[in-house]
Amino acid sequence: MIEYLILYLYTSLFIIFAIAVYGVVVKPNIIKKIIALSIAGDTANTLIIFLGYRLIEYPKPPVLPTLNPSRGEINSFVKEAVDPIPQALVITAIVINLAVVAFLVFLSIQLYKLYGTLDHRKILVRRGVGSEA
Amino acid sequence: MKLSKIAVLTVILFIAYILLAGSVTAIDLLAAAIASLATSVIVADLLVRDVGKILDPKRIYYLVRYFIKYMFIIEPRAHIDVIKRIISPHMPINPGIVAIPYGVKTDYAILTIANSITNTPGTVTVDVDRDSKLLFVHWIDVKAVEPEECRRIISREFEENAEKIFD
Amino acid sequence: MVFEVVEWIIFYIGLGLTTLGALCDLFGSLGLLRFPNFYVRLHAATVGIIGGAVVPLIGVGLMSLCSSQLGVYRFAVATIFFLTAFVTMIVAPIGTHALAYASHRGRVVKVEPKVIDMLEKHRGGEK
Amino acid sequence: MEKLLIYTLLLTLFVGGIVVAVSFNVFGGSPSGIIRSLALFYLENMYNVYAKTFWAASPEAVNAILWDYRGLDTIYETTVLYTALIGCLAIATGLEKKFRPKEPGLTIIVKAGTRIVVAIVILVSLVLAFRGYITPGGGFQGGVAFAIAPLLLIAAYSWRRLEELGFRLDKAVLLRSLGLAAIALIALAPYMLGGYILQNQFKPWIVFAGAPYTIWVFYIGGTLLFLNISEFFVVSMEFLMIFILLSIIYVGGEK
Amino acid sequence: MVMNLSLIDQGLPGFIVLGLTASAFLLPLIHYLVRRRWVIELYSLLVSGAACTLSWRILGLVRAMGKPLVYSFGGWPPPLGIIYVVDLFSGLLGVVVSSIMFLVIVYSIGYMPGDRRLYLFYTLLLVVEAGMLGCLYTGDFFNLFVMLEVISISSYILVAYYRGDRVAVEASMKYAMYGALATTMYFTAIVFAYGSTGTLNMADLAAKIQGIEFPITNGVFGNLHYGILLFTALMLWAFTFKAALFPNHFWLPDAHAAAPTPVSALLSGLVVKIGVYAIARFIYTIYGVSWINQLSTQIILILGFISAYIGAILMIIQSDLKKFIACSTILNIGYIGVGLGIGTSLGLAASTYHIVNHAISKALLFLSAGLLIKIVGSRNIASLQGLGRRYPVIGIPFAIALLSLAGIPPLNIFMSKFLLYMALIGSNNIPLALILLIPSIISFTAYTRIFYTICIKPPLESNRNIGHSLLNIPSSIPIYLLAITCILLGIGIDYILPLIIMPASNILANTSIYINTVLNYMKMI
Amino acid sequence: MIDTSGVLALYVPLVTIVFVTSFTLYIIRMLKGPTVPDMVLAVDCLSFDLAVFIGLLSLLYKTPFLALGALLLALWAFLFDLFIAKYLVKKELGG
Repeated sequence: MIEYLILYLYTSLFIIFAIAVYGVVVKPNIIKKIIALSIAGDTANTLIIFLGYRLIEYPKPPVLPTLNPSRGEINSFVKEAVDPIPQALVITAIVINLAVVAFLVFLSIQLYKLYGTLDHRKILVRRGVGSEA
Repeated sequence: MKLSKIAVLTVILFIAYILLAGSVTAIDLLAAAIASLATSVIVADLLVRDVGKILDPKRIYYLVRYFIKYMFIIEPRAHIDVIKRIISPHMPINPGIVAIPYGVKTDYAILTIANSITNTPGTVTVDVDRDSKLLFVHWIDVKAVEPEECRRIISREFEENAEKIFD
Repeated sequence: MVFEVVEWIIFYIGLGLTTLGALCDLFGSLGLLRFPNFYVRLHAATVGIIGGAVVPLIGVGLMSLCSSQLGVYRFAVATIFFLTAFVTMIVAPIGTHALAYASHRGRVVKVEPKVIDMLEKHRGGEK
Repeated sequence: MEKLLIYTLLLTLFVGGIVVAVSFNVFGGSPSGIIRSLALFYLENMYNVYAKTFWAASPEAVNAILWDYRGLDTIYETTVLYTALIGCLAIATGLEKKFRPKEPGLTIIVKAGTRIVVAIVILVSLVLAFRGYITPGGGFQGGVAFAIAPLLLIAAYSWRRLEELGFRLDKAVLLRSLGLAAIALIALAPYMLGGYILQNQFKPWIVFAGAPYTIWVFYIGGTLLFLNISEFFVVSMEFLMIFILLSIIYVGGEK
Repeated sequence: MVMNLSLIDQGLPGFIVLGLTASAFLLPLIHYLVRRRWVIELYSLLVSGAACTLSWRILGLVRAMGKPLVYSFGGWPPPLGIIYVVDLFSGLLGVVVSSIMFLVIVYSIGYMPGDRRLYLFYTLLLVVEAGMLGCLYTGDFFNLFVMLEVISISSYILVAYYRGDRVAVEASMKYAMYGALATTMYFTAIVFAYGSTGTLNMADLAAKIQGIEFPITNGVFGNLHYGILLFTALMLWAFTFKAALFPNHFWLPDAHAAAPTPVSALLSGLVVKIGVYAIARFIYTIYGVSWINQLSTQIILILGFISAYIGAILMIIQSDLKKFIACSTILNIGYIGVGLGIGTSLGLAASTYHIVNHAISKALLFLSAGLLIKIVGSRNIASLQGLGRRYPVIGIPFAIALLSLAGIPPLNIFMSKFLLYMALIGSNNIPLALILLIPSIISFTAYTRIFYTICIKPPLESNRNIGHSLLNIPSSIPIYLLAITCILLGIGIDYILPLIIMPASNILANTSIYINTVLNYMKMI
Repeated sequence: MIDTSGVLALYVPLVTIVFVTSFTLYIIRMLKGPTVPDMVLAVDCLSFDLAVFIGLLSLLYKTPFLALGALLLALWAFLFDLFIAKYLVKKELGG
C-alpha cells in the first residue's frame, strides 16, 4: 500500500515538473512563464524534502528539544529524526528561486514599459524578429 | 511622551516574547529585552496614541468582561442562528445592506465595533464612512431598515462596551 | 493527584472545543457551498473561521497545555496557539471586511438577492 | 516551432526517465525507515555533548548545517539575493516615481487592525531569528516573517506612508550592507586569527580555539547566534527593499 | 615535491572568493559614503588586482606542490563540509578568469558612461568574478549550484544594464528565463545524485563511481547506475545551457550582443567557459574511466560538431558586428566540445588550450570592437567600414583578434585548432577531421569579410570627419596587453604546452589523484 | 503530568475525517467560485482551518515546533485578503 502511495507521489511530482517546464517553454505570457518557473523550482524542492522523510510511525523534526541531552535522548533522537540535509539544501534553493523570481518580475515590469505588452509573440513582432502569424 | 509609550510596550512585548519562546534561560531574557525594545521603538508611534489608557485597570476589566460575554453568549447565539439557516432545506435568507450610525471616536473603538459585527455570523461590515459616522453592514436577515432601529438590534451592546474600553 | 484530574478536565474541555470547531467547520463549508451569493457566503465563512478556527485553536491550546509529551515547550506551544487564536480573531474579520468592501467598491459582485442596499444609496446620494 | 519540438522531445525523455528512476529504485527506496549515513552522522554529532570532536554546538540540525557544516552555501545564497536586489536597483535607480495622493489605502478598520498585527509580526520574526540555533527558525526564516509587516503596511496604507514610518529604501540599503559586512567579518575572522574560514567550534586538529559556545551564563552556540542575527538584518531589509521597489510605479524612461 | 603549506596559504582560494564577495558587499556602502566616481573605480581596480595576484600565487602553489590543493571550510573533513579543491586545470582557468576580469575592469573605466548606477555595475562585475572563481575552485557539487546561480543572476542583470534598450531587456529576459530553468534542472540533478549516493562531495561521488570506499558515507544508498545516468542527463542540460552548446545555444547571440561591451567580453570570454569547465570536470575527473564517461563524451562530441556548424552558419548571415562576434562564440564552444569529446589526452590538451586562447582572443575582439562601435555609434558592419584603417591604434589589435580567431598560422587559435585536428587524426577519426574542416572554412570566409570591410576598405564619407578625441588610454591598455598575449601564446606554444597546458589537461583526466588527495587530506585531519 | 498521546492517537484520526471533508467542500467552492472574492474567501477559510490542523498534527506527532507555522499561516492568509482587496479597489498595489 505505502509503496503505491510513494510511487504515486513521485509520479505526480514529476508530472508537475514536466508541466512546469512545458509552461516555461510554450506559454506566451511572460508572467505565466515566471509562475511556471517557480512551480518547477518548488517541485524540485518538494522532491528532495520528500526524499529526506523517514517512514516510521512518528518521525521527529531534526531538532533536539533540550539543551542538556542525556546519551539515551541523543540515541532515540537519532533513531527518530528525519534527514536534515535536504531541508538545509531546500532553504538555499528557495532563496535562490526567490531571488531569481524577484528579479524576473522586476525585469518584466521594465519589459512592459518598453514594449507595452507581456506577450512574447507580440514582443518579438515589435522587435522586428517574428511575424504576426 | 514617546519614552513612556516605548517603556509600556516593551514590558508587554517582553512578556509576550518569553511566553512565545517558552524558556527563561539567561540568553532568552537578554534576547527578549533586546527584541521587545527594538519592536516597540519601531511600532510605538504607529500603535499607541495615549499610554494612560493601556494602564487603566478599569478599561482592562471591561475588556475582559466584554470578551467573555461576547465569546460565551453572543457568538454561540449567532452561530446557531446561521447554522440553522445553512442546514434548513429551503434556506430562509433575507439579505440586504443596512446603515448603522455609531458614536465612538477612536480608531480602535471603531475596529472593535466593526470586528464584533463581522465576527458574529449573520452580519458583516462592508464599509465605514467616517464623515457621516455610518457603518454599512450586510445583514443576512434584514429585520429593520431604519438606521437607529438597526443600531438597537445589532450593535448597541458592542458600542457601549467599545466606548467604555477605548474612548 | 487532584492536579492530574484538573489537567484531564482541561484536556477534555479542549477536546470538546476542538470537536465543536470541527462541526462548525463542516457547517461553514456546507454553507459556503449552498448560499447563492458572495455576500451571503461571507456569513457562512464567518462560521467557518470563528467557529471553525478560533474555537478549535483555543481547544488545541488547552490540549497542548496538558500534554506532557510535548516536553518543556508545551507552555510555549499553548501560548502560540492562543496567540494564533487571538490573531485570527483580529485578522479574519478584517480580511472578510476588506473583501466585502473591495467587491462592493470595485463592483465585482452584485448585491443580489437583496432587500435593501443602503450603501449604494449613500454613494449615489453623494454623487 | 523547432524549439518547441526539441523541448517536447526532451520533456518526454525526462518523464520516461522518471518512470525508469522510480521503477529501478534510484533513491534506494526512500522515504523508508532508514536515512543516509551522512545525515545520521550529522544527527549524532551536531550536539553530542559527550564527544565534541565533530560537534557544531547547535541542537538544531538544519541551522547547524546551514551555518556551520555548509556555511559557505548560505553565504552565497545571501549573495544571490543581494545580487538580485542590486539588479532591481540597477533597473529602478534614477527613474521618476508616480504617486496618487488622493485617498490611498483601504478603510479605517483595516488600518487600525494592521497596526496591531504589525507589532505581533515583528515580535514573532525576532523570536524566530534569535532562537534559530535552538528551535526551528533562523535568520532567513525570521527575515521572511518580518517581511509580512511592510507588506501589510503597503496594502493597508501605501508605500509613501511606509517611508514616512521609517521603513525607507536608503536606510534598508545601509542596514543590509552592515549585516552583510558582519557576516563577511564573522566568516573571515577565524582565518585571520589562524583558523579555518567560517570555523565555529574548536577542532582537535588545529590550534585555533574556535568561538566559545557560552559567554558566562549565556548559551550562544558559537558564531551561530551572531550569524543568524546578521542574516535576519540582511534578509528582512532585502525583502523590504523588494517590496518598496515593486510597489512603486516608475514612470518615464532614460534620456 | 610534496611540501606542507601553512594554513594561510591553504586558505587562499577561499579567501579570494570570500574576499571578492565581501568587497562587493562593501561597494554600495562606499558609494553611500563617498559619492565620487574615481573612488569606486579605484576600489574595484584594487580589489580585482589583488584577486588576480592571489590567483597567480595559487597556481604557483599548486604547481610547486605537484598535487591538488585542498581546503576545507570550517575545518570540516570532506563529506561533512564544503571543500575547495584546486588542481592545475582549475588553477589555470582561475588565472585566466581573474586576469581578464582585471583587464575588463581597467577597460570599463575608460568605456562606461558615468551615471548614478555605475557603482552597481562594478559591484556586479566583482560578484561575477567571485562566482566564477568559486565555480572553478569548488569541490562540492551543491556549492557549484550556488556559485553557478551567483554567476547567472549577475550576468542576467549585466545584460539588462542598458535598461532603456528594448533588445537588451528582451535578451536578458530570455536568458534569465531559460537560464533559471537550466539551473533548476541542475538542482533536480543534485536531487538524483544525493538520492542515489547520499553525498554532495565531488571526490566522494567519484569514489562511489569507481567503487572506492569513502569514510562516513559508506557505500551507495540507491541504484548508482540509474542515478548517475539521470544526474548526467540533467547536468548536461544545465551546463550545455551555460556553455551555449547546441540545443541550448539560442539565447547567446542576443544576450551577448545587447550587453555593454565589457560585459560582452566577460560573458563570451569567461562565463561560457564555466559551463565547459563543469562539463569537463564532471565527465573526466568525476566519472573517470567508466561507462558513463564513454556515453557522455560521445554526446558532447556530437553536440560539439553541431554547434560548430550552427555557429559558422549563423556567422555568415550577421550584419551586426557584436552579434557576429557572439555567434563566433558558438562555433568555438563547438570546437572545445569536440576536443572534450575525443577523449584522448591530446584532445583534452587541445580543448584546454582552446579555452584559454578563445577567452583571450574573444575578449580582445569584443573590447576593440566596442571602441570602434563607440566611435561611430552603430553596430552595423556596413557603417563601420574602413574604421580600422582610419584609427590604426584600435585597428591593429582588432585585426590581430580577427586574424587569430580566423586561424591564421602564427597566432594562438591556429595552434589550438591544429592540436584539435591532430587529436582527431590521432584517434583514427580522419573523416571527422574533414567534417570539422567545413565550419572552419565557412567561418574563415566570414572573418575575412569583416576584416576586409573594416580594416582594408577605405572609410565611409560619414566616418572621415570624426576626430581622435574619443580615444582613451585606460581602454587601450588592456587591448594591447591582450593582443600581445595572443601573439605570445601563438609563438610560444612549444614552451607553454609542456609547461602548463599538458599537465593541466592530464590532471583533469586523472581521477585517482583527485580522490586520493581528498582522502589523504581527510587522514591528515 | 499526564500523557495524553493515547487519547490523541484515537481522537485525531477521527476529527481528521471531519476536517478533510470540510477542506474538500472549501476546495470545491474555490474551484467553482464564480467570482474572484469567492475563491479568495474559500482559500481564506482553508488557511485558517489548516492552522488548526497543524495544531492537531503537532499534538499527534509530539513535536512542539509546528506551532509557529500555524501563526504565520494565519498571517499570510490575512495578507492575501488585503492584497486582493487592494487590487480590486485600486487596480494597483503600492499606492
